[in-house]
Amino acid sequence: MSRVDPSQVDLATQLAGVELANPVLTASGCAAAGRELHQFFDIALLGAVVTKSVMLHPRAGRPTPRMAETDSGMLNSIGLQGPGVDAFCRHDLPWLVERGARAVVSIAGHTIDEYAELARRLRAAGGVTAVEVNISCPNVEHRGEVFSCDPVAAAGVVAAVRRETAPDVPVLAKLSPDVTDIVAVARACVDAGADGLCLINTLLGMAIDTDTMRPVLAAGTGGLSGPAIRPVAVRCVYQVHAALPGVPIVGMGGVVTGVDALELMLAGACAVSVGTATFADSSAPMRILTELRQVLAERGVHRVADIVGAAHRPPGEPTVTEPKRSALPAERRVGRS
Amino acid sequence: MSRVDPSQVDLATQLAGVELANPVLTASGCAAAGRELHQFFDIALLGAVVTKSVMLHPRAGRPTPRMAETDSGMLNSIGLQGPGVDAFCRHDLPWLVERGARAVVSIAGHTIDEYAELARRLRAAGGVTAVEVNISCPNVEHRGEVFSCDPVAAAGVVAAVRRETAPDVPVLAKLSPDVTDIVAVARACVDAGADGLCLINTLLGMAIDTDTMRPVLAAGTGGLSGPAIRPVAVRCVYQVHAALPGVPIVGMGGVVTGVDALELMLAGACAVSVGTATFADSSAPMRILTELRQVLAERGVHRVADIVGAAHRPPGEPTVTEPKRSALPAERRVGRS
Amino acid sequence: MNGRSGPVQVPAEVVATSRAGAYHRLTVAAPAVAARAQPGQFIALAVGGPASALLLRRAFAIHRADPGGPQGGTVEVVYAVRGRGTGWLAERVAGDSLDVVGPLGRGFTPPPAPLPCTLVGGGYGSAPLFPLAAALRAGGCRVDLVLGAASADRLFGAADAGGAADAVRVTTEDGSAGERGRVTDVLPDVLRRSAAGAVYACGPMGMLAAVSALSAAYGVPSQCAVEESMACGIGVCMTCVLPVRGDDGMTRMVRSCVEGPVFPGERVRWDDVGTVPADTVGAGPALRVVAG
Amino acid sequence: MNGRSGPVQVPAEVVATSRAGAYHRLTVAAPAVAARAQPGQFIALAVGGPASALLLRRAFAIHRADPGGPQGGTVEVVYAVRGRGTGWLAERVAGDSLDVVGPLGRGFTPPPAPLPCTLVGGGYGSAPLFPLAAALRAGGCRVDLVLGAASADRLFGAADAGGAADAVRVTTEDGSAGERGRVTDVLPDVLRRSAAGAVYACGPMGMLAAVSALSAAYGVPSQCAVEESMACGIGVCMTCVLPVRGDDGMTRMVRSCVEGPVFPGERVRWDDVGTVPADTVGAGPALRVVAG
Ligand SMILES: Cc1cc2nc3c(=O)[nH]c(=O)nc-3n(C[C@H](O)[C@H](O)[C@H](O)COP(=O)(O)OP(=O)(O)OC[C@H]3O[C@@H](n4cnc5c(N)ncnc54)[C@H](O)[C@@H]3O)c2cc1C
Ligand SMILES: Cc1cc2nc3c(=O)[nH]c(=O)nc-3n(C[C@H](O)[C@H](O)[C@H](O)COP(=O)(O)OP(=O)(O)OC[C@H]3O[C@@H](n4cnc5c(N)ncnc54)[C@H](O)[C@@H]3O)c2cc1C
Ligand SMILES: Cc1cc2nc3c(=O)[nH]c(=O)nc-3n(C[C@H](O)[C@H](O)[C@H](O)COP(=O)(O)O)c2cc1C
Ligand SMILES: Cc1cc2nc3c(=O)[nH]c(=O)nc-3n(C[C@H](O)[C@H](O)[C@H](O)COP(=O)(O)O)c2cc1C
Ligand code: FES
Ligand code: FES
Repeated sequence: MSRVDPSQVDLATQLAGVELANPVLTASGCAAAGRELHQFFDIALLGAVVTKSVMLHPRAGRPTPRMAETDSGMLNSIGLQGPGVDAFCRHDLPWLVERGARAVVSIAGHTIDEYAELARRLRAAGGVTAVEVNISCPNVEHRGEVFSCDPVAAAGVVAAVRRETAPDVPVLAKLSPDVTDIVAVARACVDAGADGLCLINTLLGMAIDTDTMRPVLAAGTGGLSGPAIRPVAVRCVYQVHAALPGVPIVGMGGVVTGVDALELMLAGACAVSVGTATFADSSAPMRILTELRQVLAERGVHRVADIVGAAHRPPGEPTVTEPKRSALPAERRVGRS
Repeated sequence: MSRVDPSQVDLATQLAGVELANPVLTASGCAAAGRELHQFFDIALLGAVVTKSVMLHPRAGRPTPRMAETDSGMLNSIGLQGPGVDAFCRHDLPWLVERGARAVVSIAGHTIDEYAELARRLRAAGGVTAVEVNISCPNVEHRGEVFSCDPVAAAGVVAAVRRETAPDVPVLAKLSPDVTDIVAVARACVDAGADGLCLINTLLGMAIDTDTMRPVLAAGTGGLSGPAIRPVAVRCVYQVHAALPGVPIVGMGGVVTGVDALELMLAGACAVSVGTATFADSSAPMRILTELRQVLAERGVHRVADIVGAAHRPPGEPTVTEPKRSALPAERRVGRS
Repeated sequence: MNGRSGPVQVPAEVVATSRAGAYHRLTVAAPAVAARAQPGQFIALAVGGPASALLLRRAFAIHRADPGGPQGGTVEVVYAVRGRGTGWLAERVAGDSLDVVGPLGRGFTPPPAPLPCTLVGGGYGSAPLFPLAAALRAGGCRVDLVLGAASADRLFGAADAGGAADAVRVTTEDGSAGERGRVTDVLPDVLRRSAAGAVYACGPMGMLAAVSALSAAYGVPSQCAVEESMACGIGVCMTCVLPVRGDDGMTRMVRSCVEGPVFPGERVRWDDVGTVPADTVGAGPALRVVAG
Repeated sequence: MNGRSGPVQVPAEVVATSRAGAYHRLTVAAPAVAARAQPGQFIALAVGGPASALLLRRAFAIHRADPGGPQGGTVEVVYAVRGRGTGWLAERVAGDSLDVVGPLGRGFTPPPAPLPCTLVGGGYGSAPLFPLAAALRAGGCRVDLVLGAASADRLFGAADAGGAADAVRVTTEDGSAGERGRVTDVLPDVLRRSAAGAVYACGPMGMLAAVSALSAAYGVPSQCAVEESMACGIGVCMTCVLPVRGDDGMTRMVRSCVEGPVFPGERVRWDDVGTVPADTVGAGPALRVVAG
C-alpha cells in the first residue's frame, strides 16, 4: 500500500443515487437542525446533516431526567421533543438549504398514516436530500409495539413513505438493533421500497440510581448510544451488508474517530453518522471527516468507495489495488459506493 | 436510613429454593472451574462458582484471535472450549465440592438430546447446587438458529433438562439479550419448568481491524461483555422481573463494583454473576462481595433480600424500613428473595 | 450567540488548584474563554483522560474570569466532588492540561439602570455570584449577598463576601456558621431593608423555587441559574429542559444550556420541574419512545 | 503455582522510565513480584486510570527483576507503543502508581546440567533473555546471544549484550546495525560453533517458528516464549490458546498464559497457530457459538 496524499483521497460517496461530497453525516437527534453546530464549523462541509426526527405536531417530549451517563455510553429518553413538521419546514429546512447543506430529514410517527402525511409535507416543502424513517416508535394501532421490531409493520411504514416521497429522493429506513433478526427487518424494508438503510438506532437500556434506588431516567428505560455500542453497530452493518450487498447503508453507533468511521465502512456502510461524540466535541463530525481522510491516505486508499464492505473479502485478497476498482461489475459497485 | 454495621448485613439469598450465603457468583466462562481463582481468594466464600459451560464431549473451540478489546467491553469467541462433561465430573466438580464451594454447573449442547444427556450425567455425578442452561448455542436440528432466540426451542431445552435433573436441584435458564422480546423467552422457559433465569449472556458484536481491514476475531463475530453492556443487563433484568416477579433472577453483565451489583439487584436480581471484571482483577468477585456489604450498610439495608427489585416500587415509597419487610405477603417475598 | 461571542473549545493548562471547605477550586489558563465570559455562564470540561469511559463533559459555573494576567487570561470554577468525573478532576495538579469549552449559556442580565440587588447563593451556587456582584457594583448597584448551606464547610465564599458586597448574611442549617436556618428565612428581611429591585440566585432547585416565590411575593423580579443534567451543553440534545412560560404565556420545555442556565424566576414552573405539565406545548399521551 | 510462588496483585510505584531506541523502559517498585519472578515470566499492568474504557491488562515480559535495592525490589519491562494502552503507559512518570499482577506464566527451564545455550531475541523479544542469560551463566552455561530486528532502533539490548553473554551476534533486516539479514541467517553458524545444547527464543511468531525449525534440524531442543492476545492472563478465559502437542502426541489448544508463555519449540504446531487443526482433541464442525 503506497501512502496517498490526504488531499487527493476521493471521499465522494453515492447514497442510493444521491452523490454526497463525503461520507460523514450527523446522526438524528444529535445535531438538532444544524444551527448550533454551525457555530463551530461550516455544516455545509459535511456529507449531510441528518435532522432530529420530526413528528406531525409539536411535541414536548419526556419528563426529566432524560439522560444518564454509562460506561463509554449514555442513555437518553428525550421522547422526540420537537416543533412539528410545519415549523420544521418553515424555519429549519430553508435555513439548511440556504447554507448549502444537504438535509436528510428524519421523520417519526405513531401510525402509518402519520408517516405518510409527514412524507407528503416534506415533498411539498422541497429541499430534502433524503428521508430517514425512524421506525423505532411505538405503533399505536398495534398495542404500542415498536414498528422496527416487526418486519411487517416496518415494511408498512416504509411503503407508505416511499409512496409519498418524490421518486428522486431516497427513502432510508433506520433500524433498531433490539431484534432477534435484523436481516429480516432490513429485507422487509428493502422489499417495501427502502432505497437504503440506517444502522443502528440506540439499544434499549436502563440505569438505576443506587442512592434513590429508582431508575435514573424519568421514563425508566432509555436508548443506549456511544462507543459502548459500536461492536453491535459493526456487527449489524456487517450482517446486513452480507445479506443485502447491493443496499446502501448509513452506519452509526459510537463513531468517535476517523478510525471508527473506517471500521463501519469496512463492515459495509457507504456513509456514517456521528451522534453522541458530538456532545463531547461539538466539532466531532468535522474532525472525524479530517481524520477519515488521513487514515485512508495512510492506508493507500484513493477512493473511499473502494473500501466499503472490504471486511467481507477473503483474508488473502488485497483490499486496495488500482486496476481492481474499475474491474468491478457495475451492479456490484452500486452496493459498495 | 440509619447506617448499619457492614458485618451485620444479612447477605443470604434464596436462589430458587437453594440458600446461598451471599449473592455474588462467578459468571460462566470467566472463572473456569474455580481452581485458578482459588490462588487469589477462597472460592468457597462466594455465593457460588458458576463453571464454564460444559458440553457432552471435549471441545477445542474456535481458532484465534478469540478476543478483541472494545470501549468498556470486550468481544470473545472462545467457542466453548472444554474437557467435556465426563472429565468435568471426574476432575472439576469433586474439586469444588471438596473445597466447600457451591457449584452451579453451566451446560451447553447442540440438540435437546445433548442437553438432556448432560443433565443426566450431572445428576449421576452429584454435588451440583444448580444447573445453568446456556441456551445461546445454535440448534443444529433447526438450521443453526440459536435456542435462546426462539421461545419454543428454548422451552424444549429447559423442559428436557428439568426432566433429567434431581427435583431439589434448580434449573436456571440463561438468556440472550439479542432478541426482540426477552420477556417472551423468559416466560417460555419458566413455563417449561425453569426455576430461575440468568440474564444476560453476551451481545453479538464485531470488531474490524482497520489495518488488515478484516474482522479481528477469527470467528468474525463474538460476544460483547463488560461494563459497556450493563445498561442492557439492567433493562433486561428489570423487564423480566416486572413481568415475572416471582421468578428468581441471577443478574450479570458488566458488574465491576459493589454498586454495580446493587444496581442489578435493585432491578430485580436476587444474585449477580461477575464475569469480565475478573480478567482485570482476579479477586473481583471477592472484592465486589465486600463492597456490596459496605454499600448496603451505608444505605441502611439490613438484609440484601429486602432490596431485590426495589427499583420497581413507586418513587415515593421508602425502600428500607424495618417493619415493612415482615409485612410483605409470603408469595411476594419469594420473588424478592 | 455568534462566532465572536460564542463558545470556543480550547486545551487549557491548570494553573492552580486548592481546597475551599468541602469544595475544590480549579483555575485554568483559557484566554479566549476568559475574554468572552459573562457572569452566570458556565464552562464544560472533558474528564477522565484520553482513554476515558466518561464520554460527557462536566458543567461548572464560572466563578472568576480574569482576561488579563500573566497566563493571558484565566477562568476559575468551584466544585464539589460528586462522582467519577469530579473525582478525576480533584486529582489534577498545576501543569496538567484540560479540554475546556466555554463560555456556555446565557448568564445573568444586569438591570437597565442601577438598583439594589440581592444575590442569593446556596452551597457552591454562590460561586457565580461573585463576578456578578462585581459587575453590578461596577454598574452602580448596591449588592446584598445572602449565602447559605447545610453546614459551614459547604458554605462557599463567606470569607470573601465582605469585600464583594455591601452587606452579607450567612445561614447554615446546622448553625455551624452565621444564622441557623435557610437563606429564605433571612431573605424577606434583606429584601425589605435593601428595598431590593432585583434578585439573582444560584443553588439547588428547591432553594431556587423558594427564592423565586418569595421574590415574587415581594414584587421583585428574580433571575435564577438552574442546574439540569446536560449531555451536550450546546443545545443539540434536548436533555436539559425544564418547563418555562414564554412571553405568550405558553409553557414550553426549554433548554437550560442555551436558553438558560439563567431564567426569570417567575417564568420557571418550579413545582413542575421533572415533569411535562399537561398544558405544555406539545404535551401528549406518554407514549413509549424507544429512541430519541 | 501455589500460594507462595504464585502471582500477586500489588500497587507499584513507577521508579524510572526511559527510552531505548523505538522502545520504552519502565521500572516499578514491586518487591513481592521481584522476589518471585523467573526468567520468561511476565507481568500484567492495568492501563488507562480509574475511569478507563480499557478494561484489560497489558502483558509485558519481565526484563529485569531486582529483589533487593533501595525500593526493596523492582521489576523492569521494555515495551513498544502499539495502541491506547501502551500509549497511556508511555505518559507515566516516576512517582505515578501502577496496578501490577505478576509474575505470571511459566518461564524458561534451565538445562539440568551446564550446556552451551543459544538465546535468540527478535525486537523487544530480547528483553526477557537478559535475566535468562544471567541465570544460565550463573549456572555454569556458556551463553551465545543472537539479537535481531528490522532496523537498529528496533533492536533491544545490543549495547548491553557484550556484558551479558559470552558471544553476541546482531542482525538487522536493513543492515542499519550488525549483519544484514535475520537471526535465522546466522543461527546455524552460532549453533555449530557453540555446539549449542539448548536454544531459547523470544520474538515474533514467525521468528519463533523459524528458530524452532532450525534448532530441530540441528537436533537442539528449543524453548520459545510466545505472545498471544490475552484477556485474563491467569488461565480462566481461554483466549490465549495455541495448538501444542502433548506428551501423548495429541494436539490440544493450550493456554499460553499459564501453560506458557514458554513452550518447547518442537511441541508447538507453528504452522497451525491461529487455527484449530483437524486432529486437535475436541476439534469439531465449526458451529457458530454466540457466546462463550
Ligand atoms: C450549568 C451547570 C453549572 C454547574 N455548576 C457547578 C459548579 O459550579 N460547581 C459544582 O460543583 N457543580 C456544578 N454543576 C454540577 C456538576 O456539573 C456535576 O456535579 C458534575 O457533572 C458531576 O460529575 P461527576 O462525574 O462527578 O458525577 P456523576 O454523578 O458520576 O455524573 C454522572 C453524569 O451525570 C451528570 N450530572 C451529575 N450530577 C449533575 C448535576 N448536578 N448537574 C448536571 N449534571 C450532572 C454528569 O455531568 C455526568 O454526565 C453544574 C451543572 C450545570 C448543568
Ligand atoms: C506474554 C506476553 C508478553 C509480552 N511482552 C511484551 C513486551 O515485553 N514488550 C512489548 O512491547 N509488548 C509485549 N507484549 C505485547 C503487549 O502486551 C501489547 O503490545 C499490548 O498489550 C498492546 O496494548 P495497546 O493497548 O497498546 O494496543 P492495542 O492494540 O490497542 O490493544 C488492544 C488489545 O489487544 C491486546 N493486544 C494487542 N496486541 C497484543 C499482543 N501483541 N499481544 C498480546 N495482546 C495484545 C491488548 O492487550 C489489548 O487488550 C506481550 C504480550 C504477551 C501476551
Ligand atoms: C440524545 C439523543 C437523541 C437521539 N434522537 C434520535 C432521533 O430523534 N431519531 C433517531 O432516529 N435517532 C435518534 N438518536 C439515535 C442516534 O441518531 C444514533 O442512531 C445513535 O445514538 C447511535 O449513534 P451514536 O452512538 O453515534 O450516538 C438519538 C440519540 C441520542 C443520543
Ligand atoms: C471469555 C468469556 C467466556 C464466556 N463463556 C461463557 C460460557 O461458557 N457460557 C455462558 O453461559 N456464558 C459465557 N460467557 C458470558 C458470561 O457468563 C456473562 O454472561 C457475560 O460475559 C456478561 O457478564 P460480564 O459483563 O460480567 O462478563 C462468557 C463471557 C466471556 C467474556
Ligand atoms: S445539554 Fe444538550 S440541549 Fe442542553
Ligand atoms: S489469557 Fe485467559 S486463559 Fe490465558
